[in-house]
Amino acid sequence: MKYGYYPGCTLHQQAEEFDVTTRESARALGIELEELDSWQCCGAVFPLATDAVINLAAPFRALAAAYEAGVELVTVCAGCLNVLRRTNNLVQNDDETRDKLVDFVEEDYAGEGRVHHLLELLRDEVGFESVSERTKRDLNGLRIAPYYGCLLLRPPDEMEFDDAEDPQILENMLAGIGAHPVSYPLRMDCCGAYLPIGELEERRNRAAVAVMRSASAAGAEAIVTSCPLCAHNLEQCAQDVPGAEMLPVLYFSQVLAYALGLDADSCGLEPDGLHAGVCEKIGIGEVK
Amino acid sequence: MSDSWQPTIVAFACQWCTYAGADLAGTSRIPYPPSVRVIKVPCSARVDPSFVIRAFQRGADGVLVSGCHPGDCHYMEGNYLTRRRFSLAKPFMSYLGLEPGRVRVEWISAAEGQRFAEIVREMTGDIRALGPNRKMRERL
Amino acid sequence: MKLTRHGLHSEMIEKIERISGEEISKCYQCGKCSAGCPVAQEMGTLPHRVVRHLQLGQDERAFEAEAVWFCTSCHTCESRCPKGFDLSRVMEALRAVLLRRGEAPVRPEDLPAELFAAAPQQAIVSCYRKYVS
Amino acid sequence: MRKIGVFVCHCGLNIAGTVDVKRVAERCAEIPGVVHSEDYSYMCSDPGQNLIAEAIEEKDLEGIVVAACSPTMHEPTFRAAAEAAGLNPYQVQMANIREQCSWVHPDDEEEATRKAEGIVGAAVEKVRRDEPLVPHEIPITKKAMVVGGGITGMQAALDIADAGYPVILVEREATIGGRMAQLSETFPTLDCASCILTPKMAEVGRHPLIELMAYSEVEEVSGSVGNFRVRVRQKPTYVDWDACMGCMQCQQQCPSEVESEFERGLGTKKAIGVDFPQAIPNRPKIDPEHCAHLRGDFCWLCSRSCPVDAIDYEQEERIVEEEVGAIVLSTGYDMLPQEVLGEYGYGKYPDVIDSMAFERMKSSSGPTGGEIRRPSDGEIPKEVVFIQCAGSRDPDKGQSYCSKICCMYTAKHATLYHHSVPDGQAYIFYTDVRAGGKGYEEFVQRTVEEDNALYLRGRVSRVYPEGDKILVKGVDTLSDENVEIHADLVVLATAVTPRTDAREMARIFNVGTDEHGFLNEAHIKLRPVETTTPGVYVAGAVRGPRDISDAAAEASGAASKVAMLLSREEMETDPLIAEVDEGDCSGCLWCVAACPFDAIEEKYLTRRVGDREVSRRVVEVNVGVCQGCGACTVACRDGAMNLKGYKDEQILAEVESICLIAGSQQ
Repeated sequence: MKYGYYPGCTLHQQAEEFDVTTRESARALGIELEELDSWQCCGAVFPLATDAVINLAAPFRALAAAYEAGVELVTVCAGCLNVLRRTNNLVQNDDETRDKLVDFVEEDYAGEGRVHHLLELLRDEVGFESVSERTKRDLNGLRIAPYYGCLLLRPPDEMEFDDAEDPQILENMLAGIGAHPVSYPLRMDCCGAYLPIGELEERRNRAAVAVMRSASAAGAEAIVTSCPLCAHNLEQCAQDVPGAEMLPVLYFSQVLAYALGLDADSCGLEPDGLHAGVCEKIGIGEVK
Repeated sequence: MSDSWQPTIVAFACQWCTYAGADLAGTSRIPYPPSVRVIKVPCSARVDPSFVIRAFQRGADGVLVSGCHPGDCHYMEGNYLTRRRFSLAKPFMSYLGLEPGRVRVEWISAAEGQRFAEIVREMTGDIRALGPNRKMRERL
Repeated sequence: MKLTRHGLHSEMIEKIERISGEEISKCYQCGKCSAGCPVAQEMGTLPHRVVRHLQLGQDERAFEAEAVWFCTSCHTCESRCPKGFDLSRVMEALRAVLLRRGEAPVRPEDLPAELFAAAPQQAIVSCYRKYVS
Repeated sequence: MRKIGVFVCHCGLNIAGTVDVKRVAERCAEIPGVVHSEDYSYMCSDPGQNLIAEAIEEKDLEGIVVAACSPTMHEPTFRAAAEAAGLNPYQVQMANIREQCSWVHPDDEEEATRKAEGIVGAAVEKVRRDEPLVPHEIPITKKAMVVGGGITGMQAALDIADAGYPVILVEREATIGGRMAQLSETFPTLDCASCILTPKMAEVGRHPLIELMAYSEVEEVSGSVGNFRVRVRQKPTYVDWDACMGCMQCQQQCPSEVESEFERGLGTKKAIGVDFPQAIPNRPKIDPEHCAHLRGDFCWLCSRSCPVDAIDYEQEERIVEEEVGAIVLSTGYDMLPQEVLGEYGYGKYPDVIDSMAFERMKSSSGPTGGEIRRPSDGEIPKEVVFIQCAGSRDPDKGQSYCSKICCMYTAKHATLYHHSVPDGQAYIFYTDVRAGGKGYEEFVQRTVEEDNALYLRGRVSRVYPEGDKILVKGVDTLSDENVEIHADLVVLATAVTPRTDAREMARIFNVGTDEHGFLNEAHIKLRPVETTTPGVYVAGAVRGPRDISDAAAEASGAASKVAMLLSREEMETDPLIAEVDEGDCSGCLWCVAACPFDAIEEKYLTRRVGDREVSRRVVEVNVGVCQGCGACTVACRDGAMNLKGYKDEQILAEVESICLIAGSQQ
């Protein structure tokens, strides 16, 4: 089945490995992703003020364009998913806001489209068992701490992504590709990343440090996430967390693509750098 | 029409809620125009739409049908029947050429004396603006 | 603290309710939001207390709270709130009023360029969204 | 034309101060058929009533209108006065010229007087068409049924039986006792629950007037007050209870051990046996889901061990029909599944338990023999956190209401914990402490002052394991500090909920429910144990959360209502009910659909035409069930259905009179 792919700005810049491995994983699993023609940045943050309609224009435009093109949207960036899905809900349920957006963007769209996260497609359309059957490499029981953060899960009644207090989707995916998902209590806690750049910097890391330590204490060898902001923030921990407790941070698609047969280099795995431990454990290079 | 003209409003009031609410307006001494005449019925579900038509035929200027709030009916679901019946009856009255403002279906509880008085005040004002019912009144 | 009916129902409180879409009186101060807030330790004023200031008509006390800027809109509070009160929206409304008054604590353009160079786009856009619009 | 009398009351100046009562009386005298019309200062006084009686007797009045206050005030007074004077009490109408006239139009005497004339005129037209009515008398089945055998149902059954009436007590489980049988001690006296419950259970078991139908459920109810017919389904126990002597050899021999719901997951039970040793009736049942034999395996151990050969694997359910005059519903409550509050980790972490599990733990006959031990490793917990409002006052994920009992049982738990583990610390997170009840506040104070419980005002947001402890992240809003406690055991004060099948039961007994599913009383303040269906009463937690004291009081209240009903030989029913003219009825059954009480039934009339029988469908109103709402009258397309006292012609006559008088006044 063909989907409209919405990479989001970060995947086209700092998080290229997230983009590449997403496309490769989808291809390997028979999901056709076609990038939307001229998407704009979703705005990164869903506006919570009821009068901030202007901030909804960009996501509305992307949603309308996908609908016009006759495709359902797929994204992997937690921020994009959050903004697109909540905008779509709002357009569906709030006539006043919809009318304003229709006037402003000059696209007639009433929320008929759908927005998927790639993981949801794997769970609901492809099936994790089928993913498991198509793996080409053994992850050798690599102990991975799945990190959800906020944007995928909350608000639960709007995101409907997974159980907000006990999500399982990343765990099931990881188990399916031969990794060992590690359970740790802070996997749904906020990393503090929306305390962005600025004078508050010295204090913002504490939330991320707590997450990193929680994963590390549970015996994980790596963290995976679906959010570039989380990834950035967790990597910033390096300055505050002793080396032994600092885990490499990967996008879920990196381990997925690797298990599906993509080479380590294309997956953005660095055997000589940050990911040395991981690479050693999974024996980079051997394909079944 | 002058302000002194007193329209005649026939009010069908269920004995558990609205009739008691009208009594409460009395015991609380809340004044309202003397336009309304209350007919006590056990339940608003006892009110046949034909009673309403008869009132207009005989010269009433307005009709109020009132019972307990939905969910509070003494007979459990009588007021739901009223709601359904009058959702059909009201368009029928307009079809007969009657101004919609002359018929009101309201839920007034035994605790809402103030609300009873307010609704009578409102209806009286609205009907004064419409003038006497000449359309359906039979020449007697 | 002196309370008056005008203070309790001030225009500012109404404005915050309007922008946030939340009724301030809905909160019954159980504190579950504060108990679960991942950045509570940074907030100075705990989140439930910010709402309490608003309930008492002390909007300036709410505006002064560092919590307003430290809130990460993570929605943990809302997802566990027994009343379904969306505190993130109230915090955003407070920020919106301050921004519209021109009272941002940080001006992104004053920040050192190297911070931006290292950060992902998502962080840069978020930064502008929080401190500018 | 019927002779009508009109009596206009001054009510001192309450009416006469605004309404020209003399003019009203004079105008009414002009209405055709009104042969007597007078006014008097206080009609409700003895002299006033005498005036009425004299006029009725002297002028042979066939209907009277008393123009005075609201009928809710004095209609019974004037009806009784009329009846004493020989007039049928249903030929009395009140014209409300006080509450609905003089009191609301104080500033316009002319308009108020005109309105009063209209009101009295309409009442005259109505009373002219009032037929003399006689209440129906129906015989009463002098037997009651109590549904639900917890403390409430037991108390109600005992009170009714002690009043001398036979009672059938229907219990869904295999033993009576209900929730109270699960409890350890009771607040505020710390009486042992079993010590006060089990003697009562035994009393129920041996009371000659109480018939116990355990392991049974009501399927269907028909009939009406005084004469209900109830179909009860007796579920198969696979044990012949008449033959069984209760030796429980079978329970000892049974090899299938399963988790016990009674023990709240902390203990096990056998596939055959009783939930607890003091069960009444003291008879085992087989749980077919877990019995090896019934699941097709090769096992006859219980059957072989039974000395009286009472095991009957072939037993089937039985339907029993009973006739009773009154019914008490006391089916109690359920508890909110704590899994809905995912942040507390109930079900995931063994050391997060709910309040009922704590009760079982503290119970001397419970799975730990009364010792408080962590489920995970059996250690004695030294730091215990109690979380109140776990799903209560939580419209978002739980129940919007306060569960009422948790403040007290949590204080009790903390006290009991301190007694068991004197060097341990109890922490209680609360929203508000609600301790309204005799001795309750004092109990809570003792829990704080003598039993060292630390009350923390605020909620907990998250609970998760850290090492071998459980980290509790809460807040103390009094100090404005977040609180972290590394606990050994966490106890959730579970919200009380309606029984999951409460709405279905409400439907069977034709009783209303509130938005949550608790059964509705007829009036929340003044008729707390009655329902809108006469003869069906409610008591205890089936109405909403309440503690044992309140439940027992309601049980006795309901029992006294039942005894009042059953003490009469016959029962009078209100004659203002629906009546069908069989000649006009076309048998379309629209009225049946409109009736909220299932009071209308179809029947067939047969008559001979020539040499063959012709049968025709009509309807019949059950006079014991009809409540007189009149919904059927409006639904009737043939004009065959009418409501006595509110007939179409009466209401239309009122309408016409009002319009006519108003028109003539313009």
